[in-house]
Formats: sequence, structure tokens, C-alpha cells
Amino acid sequence: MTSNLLQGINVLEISEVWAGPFGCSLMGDLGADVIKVESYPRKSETRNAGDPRLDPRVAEGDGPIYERINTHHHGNRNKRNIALDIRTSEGREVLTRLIRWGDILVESFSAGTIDRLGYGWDTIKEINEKITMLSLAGWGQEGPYLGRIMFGVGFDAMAGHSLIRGYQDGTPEEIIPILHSDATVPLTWIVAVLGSLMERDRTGKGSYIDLAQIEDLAWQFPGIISDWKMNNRVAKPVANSDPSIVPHGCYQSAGEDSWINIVAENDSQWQNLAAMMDHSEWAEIGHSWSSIVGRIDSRDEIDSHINQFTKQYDAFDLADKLQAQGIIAAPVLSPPDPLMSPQLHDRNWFQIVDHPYIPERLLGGFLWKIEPDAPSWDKRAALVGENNDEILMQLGFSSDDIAQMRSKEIIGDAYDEATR
Amino acid sequence: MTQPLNGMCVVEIGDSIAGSACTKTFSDYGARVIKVEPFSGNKIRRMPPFKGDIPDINGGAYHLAFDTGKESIIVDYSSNSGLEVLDRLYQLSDLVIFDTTVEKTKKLRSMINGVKYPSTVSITPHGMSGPFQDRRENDMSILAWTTRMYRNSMENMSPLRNAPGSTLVQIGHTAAAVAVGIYWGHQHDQIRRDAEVAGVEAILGNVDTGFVSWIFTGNLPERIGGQLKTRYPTGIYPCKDGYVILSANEEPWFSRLCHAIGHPEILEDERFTKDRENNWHAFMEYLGPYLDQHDKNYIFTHLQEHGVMVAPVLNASDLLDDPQAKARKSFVKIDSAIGEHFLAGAPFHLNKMNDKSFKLESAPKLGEHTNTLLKELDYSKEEIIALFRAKIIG
Amino acid sequence: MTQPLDGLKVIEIGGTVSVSAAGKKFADFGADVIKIEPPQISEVRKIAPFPDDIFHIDKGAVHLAFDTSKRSIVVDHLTNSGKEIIQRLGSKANLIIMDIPAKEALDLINIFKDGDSLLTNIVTITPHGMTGPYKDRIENDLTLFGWSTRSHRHSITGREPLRYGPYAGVVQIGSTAAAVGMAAIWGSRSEGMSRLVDVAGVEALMGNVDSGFFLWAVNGALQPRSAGQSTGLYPMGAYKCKDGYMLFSAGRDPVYSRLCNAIGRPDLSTDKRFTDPVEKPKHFEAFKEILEEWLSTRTKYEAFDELQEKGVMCCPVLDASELENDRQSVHRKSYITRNQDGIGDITIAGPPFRMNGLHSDAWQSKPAPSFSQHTNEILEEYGYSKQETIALFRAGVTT
Amino acid sequence: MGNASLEGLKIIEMTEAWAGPVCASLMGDMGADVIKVESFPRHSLTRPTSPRYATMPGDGPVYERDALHHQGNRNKRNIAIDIRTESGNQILKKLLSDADVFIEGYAAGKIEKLGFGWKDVQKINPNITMISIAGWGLEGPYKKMVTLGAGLDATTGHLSLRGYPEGDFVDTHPNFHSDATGSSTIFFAALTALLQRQKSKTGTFIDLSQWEGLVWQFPTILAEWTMNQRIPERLGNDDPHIVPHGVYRTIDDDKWIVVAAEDDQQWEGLCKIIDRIEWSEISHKYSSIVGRIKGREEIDNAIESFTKQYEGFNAAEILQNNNVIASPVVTPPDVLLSSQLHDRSWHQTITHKWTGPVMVGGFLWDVEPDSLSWDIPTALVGQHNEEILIELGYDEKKISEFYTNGSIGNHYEN
Repeated sequence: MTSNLLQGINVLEISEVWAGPFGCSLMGDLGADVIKVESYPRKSETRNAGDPRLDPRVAEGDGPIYERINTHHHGNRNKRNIALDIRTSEGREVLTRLIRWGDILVESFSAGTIDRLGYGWDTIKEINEKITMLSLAGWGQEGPYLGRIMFGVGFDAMAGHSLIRGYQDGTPEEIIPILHSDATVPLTWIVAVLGSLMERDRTGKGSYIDLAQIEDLAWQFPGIISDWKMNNRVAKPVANSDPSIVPHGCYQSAGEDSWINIVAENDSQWQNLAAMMDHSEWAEIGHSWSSIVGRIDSRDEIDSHINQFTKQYDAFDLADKLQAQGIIAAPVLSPPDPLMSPQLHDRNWFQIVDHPYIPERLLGGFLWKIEPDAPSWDKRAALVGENNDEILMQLGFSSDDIAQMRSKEIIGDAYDEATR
Repeated sequence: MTQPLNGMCVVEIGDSIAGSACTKTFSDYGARVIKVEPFSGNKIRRMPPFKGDIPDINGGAYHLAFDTGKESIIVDYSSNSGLEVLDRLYQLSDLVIFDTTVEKTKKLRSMINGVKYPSTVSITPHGMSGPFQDRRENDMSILAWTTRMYRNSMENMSPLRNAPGSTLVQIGHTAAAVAVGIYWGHQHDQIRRDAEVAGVEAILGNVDTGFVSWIFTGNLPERIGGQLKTRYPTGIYPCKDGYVILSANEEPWFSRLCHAIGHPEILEDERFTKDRENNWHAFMEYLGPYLDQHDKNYIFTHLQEHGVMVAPVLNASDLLDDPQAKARKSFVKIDSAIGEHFLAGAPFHLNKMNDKSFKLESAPKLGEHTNTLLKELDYSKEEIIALFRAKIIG
Repeated sequence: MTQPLDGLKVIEIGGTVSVSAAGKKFADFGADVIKIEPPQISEVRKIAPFPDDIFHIDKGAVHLAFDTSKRSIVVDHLTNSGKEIIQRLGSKANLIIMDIPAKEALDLINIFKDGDSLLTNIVTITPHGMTGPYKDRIENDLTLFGWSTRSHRHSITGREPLRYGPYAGVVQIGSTAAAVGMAAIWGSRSEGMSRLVDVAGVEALMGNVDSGFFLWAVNGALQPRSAGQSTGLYPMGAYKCKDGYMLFSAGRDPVYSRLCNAIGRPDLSTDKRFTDPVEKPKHFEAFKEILEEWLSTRTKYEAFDELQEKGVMCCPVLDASELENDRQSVHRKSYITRNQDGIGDITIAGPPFRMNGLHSDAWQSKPAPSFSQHTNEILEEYGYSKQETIALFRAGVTT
Repeated sequence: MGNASLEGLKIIEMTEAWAGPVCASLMGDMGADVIKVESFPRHSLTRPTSPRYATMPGDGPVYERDALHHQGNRNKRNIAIDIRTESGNQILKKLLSDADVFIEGYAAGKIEKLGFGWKDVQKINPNITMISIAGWGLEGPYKKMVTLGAGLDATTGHLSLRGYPEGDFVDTHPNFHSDATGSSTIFFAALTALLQRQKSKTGTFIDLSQWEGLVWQFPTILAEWTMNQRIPERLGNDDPHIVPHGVYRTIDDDKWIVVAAEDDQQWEGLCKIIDRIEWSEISHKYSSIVGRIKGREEIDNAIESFTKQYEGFNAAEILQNNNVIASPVVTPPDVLLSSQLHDRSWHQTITHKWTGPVMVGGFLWDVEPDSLSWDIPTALVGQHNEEILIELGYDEKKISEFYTNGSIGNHYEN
């Protein structure tokens, strides 16, 4: 039994990839009842792998590829799943009942699409005036870019973030596309929908929430816009350095492609670091490096000294040593490295998930610990249509209705791999 | 006209009223005073009263009065980056006043060595050596060491302090004197000096304590409160509309008083010529009626005309209206962090009354001058922000 | 007009970037957010940029953006007198979010314990959580990011791993705390129970999507740290155009074919070199040449309009100077500029989401408070007499 | 030889009581050549001719044995002149002609009558700095008024702040705070003028009102009135915002101790000592200053029940060792019990013709490298007449002439 903070909240998800689905999983972690309406018969984008030989997102195994893909697994725990063709009248009837059932509807089609499907806000609130509808189109529901398509990597580029992420000597071609908005948008929209439910207590009505993913990125990077507006300066990539702090960087540690981050934010941290490096004199009054002023004037020299030092040690060991001296230091983890953290094991953070098609592995755990009712991974990422019958029964359909829908391919529990 | 101390630069590194009182006079007569403060602000900023009783780090009465015309810079000198800033400040200045713990003072003073450095004055409660050097005291507990609390009180009642703050002010004021002294010396013989003012000693070694009298006579001071009934009249006496203070127990003032109140016969009266210490009540039959009939300002004027040392007992509300204060502009209205505010004016006047040698300028906001000063000390914008980031300056 | 979170009281303790980011949404959507700041100024106020590069505790860009609509009170939470204030403020609050060292956090949690039950919801933010061997470690934005596997993954093999933009990591941690904090408030509204939530920065970043660990955990194979432009599923990444760069995500159909048509090379959509998954990686350079030639005659906005018209996933790569004037930002007022007393014009991002219409006032961003601006007001509100207020100030507990 | 900061400066002091004389001694302490021009034949206030409370028993003239005089007159030479006489007048002129500072303490206007107003002095020596220290200054309606420190204390409002809350003004002991602080003010004023002289190349006259020299030291008195229209009340030893903050009984009769805890940390230390550790625990109302200022009485009692078991010095020691502000309320004899003062060898033993060897209080400050020394004990009246007059170029014959015509002297009639 997972946390029940959100017990009694019904969440209806018609959403792809992560920004919508992952948030729904978080709500599920917190006790909400989440039903994911999955595209059918067309395979949902989230489950759409390339050639399994080349697509790194697909786990080994012999089950259907669309059940083995990481994108789906990472964003769909703790929900129930119904695969429904909402382009059919029967499908629409099911969806309509789901909308009556729901407190929250999460959709992340590009702007306008859901209206074209006949489920714009005006229709939705006719069906259920208490429901809150959340739309997650990247550029929002209005404006010149209406109808354009993009996802996380593009919003990152247009929010000005991409250009400050690179190496100081690098070119934009080198900048790795990232999905930061997919990680942060869910955190924002949970606040949004719960806020609207609180307002519903006063007004008796749900509300429509237009969340432009690019705007949710914008507020997170005040430095970018401010440096331009305040000082007419276009922020340049600072990579791992900080203009006001030395040392502040990423250094090589022993072993191939192994790294450690080290930061000394104040004199005492610097003093201890210098001592660790057998150069206490660097922190003695009289030596220019004993003051932050002297240090920021000798960034490169200091960094190269540190590199010489860190090269001799394993990143985890060295981080232990430095932290013991009160110095900010952490190994730079490659994907497998979390399993080496005694801390995460001590906190039982990893989760073992049993799934018919992917090998049993330790997966990453929850974003938070809660007392007294801790979150638990009650439902693994559902198979397509896994809960069709249960959900339809709950909505009042008879087993005959269900059998009919299945035969008319209005619902289903398998995709044709080939479909796009 | 320029002020007498123009061109002189004093650095104040302190955390009590004493240091602020010490550098105030320098500042008001034209010296540049740089006040080095911790992030929480110098303690003096937290001393009430505040306007409307609403605390304000820039609006405390002591701060407004004692930090006039100073510059405020926030530096955390607990680590090397801060010490490096201080080192540049030292070299900018002619005099450094320390008013903090002995431990800190020793550390900060140890950096000051050699010709390019200024002279220093260190203010501490018990001095920088000896078993009590690390004791923490406050305004009242220091006074207790000086025999004054004991002497200022009455038999069978608890000893009594002076007005809150006055002890620390006296200590700071003492430091100002030695400070200007060694500054003069430094200018003339190029000898850098470190002076030390121990609060207890500064007051105990001064006048108005019972110690020396006791050494000379072995008699403890009489703790008789306001009225000395053996050698009268001296002390505070009630009159028609308040109180006056008399010092007429000795000649020639006693005779003058008797004439002034119209009872010269007292001077022939054996009760007073032979046995005065036992006849206070008898004497009061002459003085009492006179005091009862007249108000304090009349008594003041009238007795003074006869050369009797007498003064009215005034309270806060009387001060601004006092004719002498008005005539001399003893109180000055200035603009301050809390708007229009009254402060006491010049303690002394050079050449002529109210010339420009003394100037009261408003007290600085906490950290108001950090930026400009650091620029002056040759720090780049980038370095300044780095120091701020590292919580060295604020 | 009431805002959605009217009536909620939220307390923020620690003054870090994380906790300030956590409190921001509550404040802008109507909650009464009290920012309890340490006497030695809050981290968030120390962060550049500052106007003209002159530091000022009330003018830091991050503070101005994240502390909007809050009230500031300065309390030393390490003293007992300070704890008493926090206890009085906190017991009236729906939620306390704190980002202070685990040891200190434990002390504060204890003053809200009533036997086994808690007097109010508390979310703690720490680098490694409240328990475990690393609980007392100190980290910052860079090192936390290193822990998350994202630094390593989102950088180039052989070269040093990279973090995201400064503070991206700690801001995300703050948002994580806000989300669960909101849920905790909802939880006690519906069944009156208060909860203790432990947000560990490392877990909040690593457990979220786009972290390399989950991917590795599922497929077991370690991916090379690819450069920005994917050489496998291209075009993916930034490509040079006339006046800057275009970001593409058009490696797979149907988008890939649309791109080929849009640049007038329908032939490429069936060209085995670029469609056969095994062949494709060998011909990256060839395709890049073709695409860049087409781009070289077009500005990024021209390419953006032209290609999106054909349903190609792409967009311009913008820098700071271009954000505000982007057509969409202008239309939606994604950035607002206002004049703030004593600071001048400041520009901050608008609402992260729009409730009840694009320009409803569900979101109202009032100016960020100056340091200790509301100390006296708040103390009075919570029943402290003038004498007590002065005593606290005098003792250095408040400022 | 002691401190040489003011070496080369010549100071002429013609003042009585304390403020002026002490200032001159402070200058002497720092190496200035200070000459006290003593009133003759009239003796000064601090030189009583018949024994009184501060007079040391013994032989020799009473006026050489009074503590009040000894307190303010070290490190200066003494010449006793009747400046009303022709030759006395001449001598003073000579003294002033090469002096740097002239401090006079007559009632306003008096010095002019004697022919030594600023106008005259300026003519004698344009480079000299002259300081007049009349109680209320040289100008204004009160200029003619005479007073001692106690009167200034009363008219600056200080008196209205001191005293027992429940008591009456008449219970409040007059004090001479203006004398204790005035000396430093005069000292500072003199040096300020000398520093100005370095630029202006000419002397200065300073009108120093001791009242003004005192009043700036009490900002609260004025501020309470101007900020909050309040007349501050007598607080005794309390502080409205700090608890504990008071004077408590010790085991000895009429011996007292000051105890104050200004913050939570000091409070915790105190609670340990007085065995009320629970009072500093977060659960207890007294753990916050807010609770403490409501519980002043209970807390004071608890503290006194502790201090009553100890002798004052010991209690202070114990409390201080736990970060608590504490000091014994020292009586004059207690001064000799302070291990601190002895460790710093602060007391000075001086030998004086009539008092004999006597241990008195030390200096107000110490200076490195050249520390202070008590080179000249309080001079007898006219002790240096000859020495000084010879420096001024008079010969033996002239000097004995001065004695016979009464323009100088070296003793007073009883």
C-alpha cells in the first residue's frame, strides 16, 4: 500500500512520453488512482522503439519490444492501463465515462489536437464541471506557434538553456540535447492541479490549466535573462566552473573516463583541501591563494594542481576522504555507478520490479521518503490494455459490452509491432 | 574651511558602544572613520531606543548618535580572505581602534607590524593579559569593578549603576584620548605605537572613584544616597517644582548660600560653627522653606547670582528648551535613517562657536560603503562578487 | 480576485536556492509564504548576476526571481529563542520546507513533534537525505549533478562531464519538494494527518526521468557518451544555419520523411543509406552536408517557420538576448518587466502555468522582499509585544 | 622615562578640581612637559587647609595630604603664582610665550579680568592653543554660573536616569561623571587644535563647555524624548530587554554581585550553574528571551539563592567560567584583591613627602613600546618654583624677591 496523501483523487491520463505520464506516476506514488488511456490500435509514441538492435532504450528479452522500452517503464508505474480507440463512438462513450470519473485530466497533445478529437475544454467541462484539465503543449495553447511540434530537447534550446550548457571552448553542435523539461514539468503541474482542486473547494468547479513547457523552463533560469537585461551580457557557457569560486570543477580520477567534482566554497574548505594535497602553505596568510581573491586569479594553475592530485585516486574513495575534511566533493556517476553508493543502499532506495518481459533488475526509487506512509511501487509499468476489463467494469460496462469492444478492436492489449 | 582632522583615516573594528564612542569624535571633527562590522551589524545598532519601539538595524538611538559621519563596511575576518581585506584597510589608515575580544584583537593586531602600518588602540574589559583577560563583561559589570556602583548607592540597598551605556562611553572616550595622543606621536617621531585600554583600569584609574580616598584615609565612602547630612548642603534637594542639586557644603559657598537665602545668622550659630555634622535638621529649617517657595530655575538663577554652586535637575523633556542649550545650539537637527533626528552638538568649539570644524553627518546604513571601499582598495568587480559569495563581505 | 492558494501558509527555512525555488510557486499563486532567513544572509541573495555587477543583498537576479510574493523575516534558527519563533510560526502553517543541514533539521523537526504525531507538514531538503552514511555530507549544485548520472551522460566521451546551466540541479530539487509539499498539504486537508517528507537531492535528481541510471538499469548496456549531433538517429541536435543554429529531432519517421520533402529532397526519404538502421550511422556526414547546405540560405526563424509548416520537429537555438522578443513569448507575455523600488527595472519569467485563461490573475508575482523587510510585521502578527521584539533583536536572534 | 608620544609639547595648566588637572596629568603621562600654575595665596578646592574625609592622617600640611588632590595631579611640575601681582603676571606671560597649550578653568570672564583672555594670550603667543573649560561654556545665559560635576550631571538629564526605580531623586548620589570624562574631552580638544595648527600654522582658542562635553554621552535621554515623546524612567539595575540583568546578594553582608545573561548561550551557562538546566531546554518557556522577560522575578530569586552561597569574587569566577557575565560589586578595599590588576601590576606605589609610600590606582591606558611611568608624584605647592623660574631666565636673587613680595609661594596659611 503506497502513500495515501492523494487518496481519492482520480487522474485520467491521455499523454505521451514523460512530461505527462511521469507526473501521473508521481501522483500514483502519492496515492491517487491513475488511469492511463493508451493509444489504440496505433502504437503510442512512448512505446515506439527504432530497430531494437540500435535503439538503446530497449531492454533485452523476447517479449514485445513496446513492452521492453525504457521510455515507457520510466514514466508509468503506479497506474492502471486501458488501450482505447477514442476515434470510435464506443470509444468515445468509454472516454466520456472516464471523464465523469476523473478529477484531473492530463493531456499532452500538441496544441489544438485534443480539440480536433472533440475533447476541448468546452466539451470536457460540459461532461464534468468538477474536473480539472491540464494541457502540456510545449508552447502553450495560444500564440503564433500554435500547432507546431517539438519536445523537451527543443524547449531547452529555445529557453536559452542549451547555449549555456556547453564546454567553454565548444560549439553548439557539441551541445547534447536534453529532456530537462520532462523532468521538471511534472513537478510543476502537480502543484498546478492540486492548486486547482483546492480552488474547487471554494468554487465547486474545476479549471483549465494551460502549461507551456517552455515557460516552465523559463522561470528556472533567472540568470540567463537577468544578465542580459541587467548587464547587457549574453551568458556564455561556464561548463563546470563558477566565476566566483575556485576551485569549482570536474577533475580526472583514477580509472578510465572516471571523474570527480570538487568545490571549495570558502577559506576553511580550501585550507583543508590544500592540506590534503600536501600544500598547506597555499592556505597560509601571506600566500595569495589563501584569499578567494588570489584563487580566482589563478584558476587554471589551481585546477591543474588538483588534476595532478585527483588522478591518483578512485573517485568514490577520494570523495570520502575529502568530505571527511569538510570539502565539497562527489564522484561523477556514470549510469551504473549509483549501485556503488552505500548511501542509496542504506536508504533502500533501489526498487526491484518484477515484470514479465524485462529482466529483474534494481531500478531507481522514489523522489522522496514520507513518514508515516512511505511510497511503494505497487503497480509496475502496465502492459498495454492490461486493465481493460477491470476499468470498463468499474465504468459500468457489462462483460458482453467488453467482449464486443474487444472484437471491434475498440480496446485491445497488443500492438502490431509494425504500426507507426 | 576644512575640518581639523581632515585627511586622517581611522579604522574601527569593534562590537560595542565603546569603539563607536571612541571614533565618533574623530569623525565629527573631520577624520574619515571606517567602521568594520559583522554581518549581523555592530551590537550598537541593536541598542534601543528605536522610533516607535520598532527595531531597525539602521535606526537605533546609539547608532544614530555615535556612528555619525562614518563609513560602514561588512567584513567577516574570521578567515584569510577577510584578513586580506583588513590588511588593505590597515594600510589605508592612520589609526586602528580594536574593541573586541582579546583573542580576536591579538590575532588582528599581530598582522600590524612595520612602517607601512598605523598605530593601534585596543579596548577590552580587563586588558590583554592576566587571568581575567577573556572575561565577558557589559556596561554594568565593568562599572561594578570600579567601586562606583558601591559608592553610588545607599546603605542596605543594592549597589547602583549609572545610566545604561555611560560606562562603555567613558571607556571609549578614554580610548579616543590616548588614540589622538599616539597619532600625534606617530606623526612626530615616526614610532608606531600599540595602546591598550582596559575598561576596568580606565575607570578605576580615573577620578570619582572611592579607591584613592580609601587608600588615603581607610574610610569607606558613606553610602548615604543623595544628601550628605554631615557636610551639608550637598546633593539633591526637593524644591517647589522639582529638584535642585547643591554643592555648598564648603567655604566660601556655604557663607554665600546663607546670605543668599537671607540667613547670615547661621554663620554665627554655634550649632553650625561647632557641631555642624549633627544639625542638618536644624539647618533645613532655614533652607527648606526657601526651597519650598521657589522653583528650580529661580533657585538656579538666584543662588548663582550669589555665587552658589547650584543647578536644576533636568529630565529629557527639559533639555531642548534649556536656554543655554538653545543659545549655544547644543542640540542639532540632522537627517538620518529615521528622518529628522536630534543629536547633541559639539563637545568643544574651535576658534568660535559653531564654526565648521565640527560637523554632524548621518550614520551609515549597515554595509553602505562596502562596495565603494573595496573598489578603493583595488578589488575588481569580479573579486568583489567572489568575496560576497564567500560571505566575506556584505 | 482570490488566488488558488489563498489561505495557505507556507514557511521556508534555510534561504538556499532550492528552498527559494520550492516556495516560489506557492507564493505566486496566493499562499502566504514566510521566508525565514539566517542572520548571515541567505545563499539565494548572494548569487550573481547583479545590476552593473555591484553586489547587493536585495538585487541578486536569482533572489529577485525566486523570492517573489514572499515575506522575509530574519531568525537565527540555531538559538532557542529563534526556535521558539519558528515553533510559533510553524504551528500555524500548512507546510514547512527547510533546506538546512540534517542535524539542524532534526532539531527543528523535534519542536514540531507531539508524541508520535507531527504538528504540521514538514519537507526537508538535504543532499543525501536525513539518514544513511552520507547524511552529513555537503554538496552544491555541481556535485549533486555529478551524483545524478546526468553530468556523465550529457557530455562527450573522454572529455570532462558537464552539468546543466548553473543551479538547474538545485532548482529541480526545490521543485520536487514543492510538488510533494503540495501533496502533503492536500493530504492533511482530506484526512488531517501531517507528514514528514525527506527529499534527498541525489534521489530527487536520479529518480527522475532522463537520468542515465534508469536507462542502464533497464537495458543493461552502457551507451557511449555521444556528441551533440547524433550520428545514429540523425538529424538530432543542433545544426548551423545562416544566423545561428537549428535544433532538430527528426531522425525517425514520419518526421524524417517530412524533413526530406521540406528541403526538396523527397528522394532521401527512401534512400537506403539513410533509412536502413544499419547503414544510416555510416552516412552521417553526407546527410549533414545536405541539411546544412539547405540551412545555410535560411535564418533560424525562416527555417523554423518553413519546416514546422511541414510538420518537422525543429526549432531555433536562442540566446539570452532573443528570449523576450520571441514571437510566442511576446504573445503570451512569458517575461514580465516591472519597476521595483530601489532596484529599477527587473525582468522575470511569467507564470509557469496558466490557470483559468492566459492572463487570469491566479498568478500574481509581487516584488521580492528586501532582507528582513517583514520581521517586525510578522512578529507583531504572531503576538510578540514591542518589548519582546526589541529583546529578540537586541540578542541578535532576529534582524 | 616613560611614554614619549607628546614629547616636546609644553602644557600650562591653570585649573582646579578634576577635569582640567586630570587632563594635564594624562598629557604628562604621555611625555608632555606639564606645568601646573597653582593658585596662590588662595588654595584650590582640592587642597583643604583643615582635615576632611579624604585627608590622609599624618604630619605635614593638610593641603598636601588630600586624596582628591592627589588623584588629579601626577606627572606635572608645580609653580604657585599670584598672578594678580605685577611680577606674577610677568611670570605667567613668560610661561605662555613658548607653551603649546594653555588650559584654564576659571569661571567665564574671570580670566579676561586677570589679563589673560584669548585676545591677550594670542598677543603673547600666536601659536598657542588656549582652552577654557567653564561648566556651561563661555557664551550663553549661563556663562556666569558656577558648578561642579554634580551640577552638570543633573542638568544633562543623567541624574534622571540613575537611581532606584522606587526611590526618590534625593536618594541618588551626586556623581562627578563630567570630571571623569571631561579630562579626555579636553585632551582630545587640545590635540585636535594642535593637529589643525600643523596646517593653519596658528594657534586656536577652544570654548569647551563641560556640559556639552557630557551631554552627547547620553543619546537615550534625548532620543526617548524626540523619538517617542517619553521621559525615560529610572531603571535601577534592570534592563527592559535583558533578563537576567541585575545585582544580587552574596554570602557576605552588604557584598553584591552583578549577573547578566545577554543571549541564549550565556543563559544556558547560567542555568547549569544555578542548577536549573531545564530552564534552558527548548521545551521550557525560559529557554527563549521572550519567556525570560516575563519571568524576571522568579529568575532573579533563583540566581540570588545561588549567589548567596558564595563570596562575590568566587561566584564571579564560577559564572564567568560558564560564559556568564558576572562581576563582584567592588568596594574600595576590594580593588586590592583583584588578581587581575596585580597580574598586570596596575597599581602604582608612589612615595610622597607627606603621604609616604602609598599604593594608588594606575594609569588609564598602557602603550607599547614606550609604556607609561609615574615619574613625578603629586607635586607640593610651588615645589618647582625655582627650577621653572630659572628655566625662564630669572636668577636666584629675583626669585627670592618674588617670595618676599608674595608673587610666588610654596605653602598656604591654614
